[in-house]
Amino acid sequence: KKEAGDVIKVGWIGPLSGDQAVWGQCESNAVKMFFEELNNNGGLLGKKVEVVAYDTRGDGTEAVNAVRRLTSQDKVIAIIGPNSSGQAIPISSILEEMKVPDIATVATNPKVTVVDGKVKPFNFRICFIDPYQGAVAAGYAIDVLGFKKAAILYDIGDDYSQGLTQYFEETFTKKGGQVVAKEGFKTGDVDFRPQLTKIKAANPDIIFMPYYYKEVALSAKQARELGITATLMGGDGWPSEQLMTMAGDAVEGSYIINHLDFDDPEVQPFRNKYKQKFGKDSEINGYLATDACTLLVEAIKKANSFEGEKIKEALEGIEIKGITGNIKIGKDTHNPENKEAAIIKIENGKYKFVEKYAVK
Amino acid sequence: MNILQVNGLTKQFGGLTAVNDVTFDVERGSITGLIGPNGAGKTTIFNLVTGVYKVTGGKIVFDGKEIQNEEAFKIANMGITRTFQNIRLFKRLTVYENVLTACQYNANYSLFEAMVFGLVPKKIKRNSRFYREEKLLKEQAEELMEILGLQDRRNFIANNLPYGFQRRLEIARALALRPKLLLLDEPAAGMNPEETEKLTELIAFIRDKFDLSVLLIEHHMDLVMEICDKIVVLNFGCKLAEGTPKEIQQNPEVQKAYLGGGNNA
Amino acid sequence: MSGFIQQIINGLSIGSVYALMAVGYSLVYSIMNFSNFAHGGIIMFGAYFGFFFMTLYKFPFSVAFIASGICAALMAILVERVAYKPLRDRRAPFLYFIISAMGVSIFLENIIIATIGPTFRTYPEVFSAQPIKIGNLAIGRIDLTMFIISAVFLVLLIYLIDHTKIGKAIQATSFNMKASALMGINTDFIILLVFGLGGFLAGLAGVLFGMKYTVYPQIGNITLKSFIAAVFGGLGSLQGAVIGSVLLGIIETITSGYISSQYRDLIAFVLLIFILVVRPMGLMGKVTEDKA
Amino acid sequence: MLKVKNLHVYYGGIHALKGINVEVNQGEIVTIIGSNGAGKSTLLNTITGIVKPKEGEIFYKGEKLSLIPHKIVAKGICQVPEGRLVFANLTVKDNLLLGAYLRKDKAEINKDLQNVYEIFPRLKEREKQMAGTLSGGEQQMLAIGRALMGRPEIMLLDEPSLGLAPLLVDTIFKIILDIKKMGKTILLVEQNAFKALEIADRAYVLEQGRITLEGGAKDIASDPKVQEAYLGKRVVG
Amino acid sequence: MLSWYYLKGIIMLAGIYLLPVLGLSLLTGFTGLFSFGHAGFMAIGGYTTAFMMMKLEVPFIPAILMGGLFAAFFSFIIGKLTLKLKGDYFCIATLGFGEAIRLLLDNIQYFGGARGWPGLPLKTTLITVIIIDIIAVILLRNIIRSRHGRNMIAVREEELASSIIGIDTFKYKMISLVISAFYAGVGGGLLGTYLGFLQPKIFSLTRSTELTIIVIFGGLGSLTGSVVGTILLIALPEILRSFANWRLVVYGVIVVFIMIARPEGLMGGKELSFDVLRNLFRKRVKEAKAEGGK
Ligand SMILES: Nc1ncnc2c1ncn2[C@@H]1O[C@H](COP(=O)(O)OP(=O)(O)OP(=O)(O)O)[C@@H](O)[C@H]1O
Ligand SMILES: Nc1ncnc2c1ncn2[C@@H]1O[C@H](COP(=O)(O)OP(=O)(O)OP(=O)(O)O)[C@@H](O)[C@H]1O
Ligand SMILES: CC(C)C[C@H](N)C(=O)O
Ligand SMILES: [Mg+2]
Ligand SMILES: [Mg+2]
Repeated sequence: KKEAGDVIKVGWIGPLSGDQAVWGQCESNAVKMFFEELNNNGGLLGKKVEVVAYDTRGDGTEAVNAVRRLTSQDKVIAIIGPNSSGQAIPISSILEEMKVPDIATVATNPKVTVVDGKVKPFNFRICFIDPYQGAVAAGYAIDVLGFKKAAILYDIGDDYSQGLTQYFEETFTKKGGQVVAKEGFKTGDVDFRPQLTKIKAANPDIIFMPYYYKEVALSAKQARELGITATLMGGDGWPSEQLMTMAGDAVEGSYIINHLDFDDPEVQPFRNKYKQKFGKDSEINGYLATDACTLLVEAIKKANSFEGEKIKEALEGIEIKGITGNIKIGKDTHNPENKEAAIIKIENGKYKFVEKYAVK
Repeated sequence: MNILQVNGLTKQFGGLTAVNDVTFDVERGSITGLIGPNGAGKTTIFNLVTGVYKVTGGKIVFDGKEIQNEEAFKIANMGITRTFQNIRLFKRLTVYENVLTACQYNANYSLFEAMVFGLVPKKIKRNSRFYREEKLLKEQAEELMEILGLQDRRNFIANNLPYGFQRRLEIARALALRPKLLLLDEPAAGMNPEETEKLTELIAFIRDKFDLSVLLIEHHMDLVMEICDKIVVLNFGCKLAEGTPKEIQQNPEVQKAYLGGGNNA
Repeated sequence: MSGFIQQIINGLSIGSVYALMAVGYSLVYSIMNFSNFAHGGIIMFGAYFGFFFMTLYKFPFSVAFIASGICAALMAILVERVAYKPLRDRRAPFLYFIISAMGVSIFLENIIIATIGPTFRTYPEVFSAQPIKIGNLAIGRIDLTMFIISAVFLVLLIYLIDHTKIGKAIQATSFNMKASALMGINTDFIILLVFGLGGFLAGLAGVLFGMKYTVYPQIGNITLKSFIAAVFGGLGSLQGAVIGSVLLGIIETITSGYISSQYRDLIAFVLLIFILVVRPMGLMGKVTEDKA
Repeated sequence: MLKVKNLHVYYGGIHALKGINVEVNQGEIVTIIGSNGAGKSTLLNTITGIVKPKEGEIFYKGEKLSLIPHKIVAKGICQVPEGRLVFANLTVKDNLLLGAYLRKDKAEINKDLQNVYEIFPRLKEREKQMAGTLSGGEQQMLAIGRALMGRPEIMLLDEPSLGLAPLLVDTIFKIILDIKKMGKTILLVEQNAFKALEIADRAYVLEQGRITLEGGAKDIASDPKVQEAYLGKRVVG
Repeated sequence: MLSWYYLKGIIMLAGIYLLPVLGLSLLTGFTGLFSFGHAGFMAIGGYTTAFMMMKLEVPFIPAILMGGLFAAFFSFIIGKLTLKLKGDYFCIATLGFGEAIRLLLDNIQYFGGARGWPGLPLKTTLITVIIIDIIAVILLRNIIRSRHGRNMIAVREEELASSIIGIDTFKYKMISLVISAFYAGVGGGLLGTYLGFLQPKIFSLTRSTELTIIVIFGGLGSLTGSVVGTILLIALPEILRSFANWRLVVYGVIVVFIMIARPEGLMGGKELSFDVLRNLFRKRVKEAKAEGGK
């Protein structure tokens, strides 16, 4: 191939600007850190890896342009990212055309990898999918915690939030629970009191809040101000070192469905390295992006080739041990299969690992 | 036969009665003057006749049809148009574009025709209504500019024209509609006596050439007295007098309220 | 019933956030006759100023509050000089100002993202987070503060505009700069004054917003709502801006609480259209017949 | 008192004033006559700083004038602009008070206000009306009244009689003479050249951006060329 | 240097965005109405096209035309209600409309809600885009150079004066709005079948404002400006791609800079036509000859 000498390129796309920049910047940092270290340790199959990172503003059309550029101009061998389904879905036709595999970090919509029962050959992902996470949350709430009346507050304009809501509601009602209130807000809102006042009137045992930590902190605080005492529960949009500083007591006692246990010794090297290098804590995306890199590197080693199609084949069915747990990519789904969720409880302002849980 | 009849026309702004029960008519083919002190309600009457304001009371009959409270553009299309005292040109367009735009009244081709025939070979285009009418409009615009002496400044942006020329352009634009009744609001304002005289001739010429009737507001008495067949005098919104220029000039009430010693006539 | 009253309180609380932003926005509108979309960016900077003054420099709240207002005012003036004055000098139509303002707002938001980063920040606690409780009802302390500050500034500004010479000069300048200059009005100064005042209010709004919620680069987007509220109330009318804001807040909460939170904005929008159809100049806007 | 020296003004490519020299002495009425587009308004606008000259200088009381309108006004130069430019969204009274924007003497301002109301009783009646809804002539009265409120030392009048009823035209010219009697100086642009020349001390004829004639008002008025071009064939009165 | 594959993508995207920009150019540049809701019309067009193709199996071209028509229909209703409003009031109404459409789509699970609608047929090709663009430009040019276009400009310049020369101002605003919505709708349809995916998020307020920025950037009242503006402003973020997180900072600066350096936009009311080019060329030749003669 055309790679200049002994350098190969890996692409990354995601939001470096715009309202999702928090996640994108963390991912791009993690990816760069990963390959820097890899290069220092002798590279990959004898070659150095260069990371080409492009901003998408979190926008689908921009993602398409970025991927076109990565695949044709920069001739990357594979792409890590993006961080949302809205970006991951439209790029698949280009990946197919250019035969470059992509591992999405937190694009959780099932349709990123499978549409109408057909798997998209070059799209992979490292995260759980919405139905799984929604079901885990609902299952844990009703089966383990024994709550029967749930309320949901969700972001109407957000795909992730809508996905979790749907599957939480389905599982929860199937298991005999009752969703007593389901209220929506719009991306960018900061005041949730009207919805919470209504939720309060419905008197739920638990409030499911499937969205990101900024809104979580605000809505949790406002809920407590209004005198709501119900337990709060959320998904992988929650875990962040920032949540606690922002929300304080308001999230005390809440449950989170997470990819990993932050205190797991296996997680510490990355966690510390990141903090040391960038002066702040990594978001959850950093962990997943790192695992995506590991996955890619293992696949390349397994394929012993930099050719897209070979890497793609190697990815199918590959098994690795990442920081977010054991990952096995399903051949027909391109998703990590049977990835167990970590149940985390917030206690004394700390994330406390409770157990690994898979819904029955 | 009267082209315009105004009957008991009244307009109030809040508590202020700007036009109070005014009745007069404009004979077909005549030039009628509408004079009166500042704030007498002259411009307001124009605004009522052209549909810019809604009337409070009374009737306006044009060519046998009641038109009070019709929409402005409908009244214009029936054949009444005007110039504005506070000039309202299409400021950023050229003189030519101002006139050409106003000529639109004389064309009928549809939007669809415009879309289809706009850019096709001349051979096909030539037989289309679009082509014929556009050509006609352009000729009309040229002719109007010629009549009003605007040819030299055809490519001037209207806003940059000297005051006097802006007034002429207003007249040209109004004439583009081939109106049956033309309302002129102080057309000579900002013109010197020489120019005013030319304008006097022009108005008479226009009346004959375009076969229209004119209702005219003016404070230049030489102009009014020279060309008006009849004059209506307003004062504080009410009609004060009506008659031939001679009668008006000699009317003591008009002298007292408006002319002041008569040395302007 | 207590639920209903709580919802009204919620509405007032949201409304006063909109109001604080809308007043400054409307002030600039009333003189420049264009929607200053950079206002949101200034508010966001105000929030960051306050945050850093309090955390990095450990200013006491009151000092940080006023200092942020002043910094934001200077920034607004800078924006005026850089992005609007050249246009003004060329007598450009208002559309160009709007685009320039959008450019500024894109710039402001992203300069923060690119330099100090996109993460969210939380103010140290100044007002107790514990709301004032009256029976079953909860009223936030910051809400109350915001409400009072908007009201006070509204009264001050209305006094300034309607009852002082400077106010008349502001109105005159807004209508016709050339004629105002001929009256001996230093129109340049008037414009700076208005932007300064607008910016000062934006700074205060930013700090209060940051304290009530949090600080992040997209705060400016909230101004969209106050923009809508200002239009709703009648553009250029300060009273209208406040009334529009409070009403919008209440409409939003009532819709969320009693009709549907999912379709809240849709319903608010339909209502907005309805009101504009009935009153095309907004609630408090003056209806003037076009004098020909 | 006011001295315009070799003034050149361009609007883009249009050379509107081509080297104008005009002088106005203390206590004089000087009139400028010329047909549409001659550049009369341009000259006045340049003096008050609204239009920037490309070349040339303007001296006021021997001092070179700056180009910033509000500073010029502060020196006591005031213009009644063409097209009136009243503040449409303000009341009649507010318009008048803005005329006195730079003055601080409350009592005197009030006296002048009453004085203006005396000259134009119509304005008193319409004190609270929005200026934009006034009739054309009423707006013209307002524009003149507003200028009077500034108590300028020199007034630049751009067609003050425009749109006024004949009775009022007489009044206006009387007022101009009254102002002169108060020791003020006036630069008058008028289409009604006959009247203007009647009250003026000196006059300039402006044609296509150039001064073609200047001299005592009486001389100019009797110049046959001027009579033909600007006074109309039938000299009335 | 630049790979064709990548370039093709940018050209296609620019070509797609050109349609809503042209529509908006007619509305804002020629009729003087400001809209912040055109992304909403794009959304309607996109979803209608997708619905036609996926659920009713309508062929591609009729489907995008239906998308345009449906957007036009919506604009007609909105116009009926709001075209009487002036300036910013109308602008707010369109802004609200755009947001409302997005909210509605977020809630309609039949179309995938906020999670979007993947798997749309990838029908948009470079050739289709270019052909549609050319047709769109020609039609618009024809409108503008006709009495109908002049009437729109008159409405923009001075509404009252337009009505007294017999122009039904409401009708012309409506025509302009409907045509511009149609263009936006077709653009939305093409975008959907280019991405193979639709999501309400794509049609955000930012998109609407971007369209407006392009129109004004290119120059109000100039179709050439709209075309040039679209190409430049769609390409600009690509050119700036290597600036990473400074990208939008630079973008903002450039927008402000162009506005203050050339407030009338790139083309400012001027059109580049073959006549102009020819004249320019002739003038050059003449000048050259004159020079040579000396
Ligand atoms: N929209 C309005 N609101 C309030 N008053 C108005 C309005 N329009 C006109 N007026 C008042 O109605 C009266 C008549 O005004 P109009 O413009 O008809 O006078 P006019 O006869 O044309 O005077 P001029 O010769 O000075 O132009 C005036 O006193 C004016 O102030
Ligand atoms: N803003 C402008 N842009 C371009 N040209 C202008 C502008 N203003 C005036 N002109 C031109 O400058 C010349 C002088 O205009 P000016 O208005 O000074 O004339 P005037 O003597 O006052 O005429 P009038 O008696 O009609 O008021 C005219 O040819 C006019 O077209
Ligand atoms: C109203 C929107 C078009 C602009 C918004 N206020 C912003 O600052 O981005
Ligand atoms: Mg009048
Ligand atoms: Mg003049």
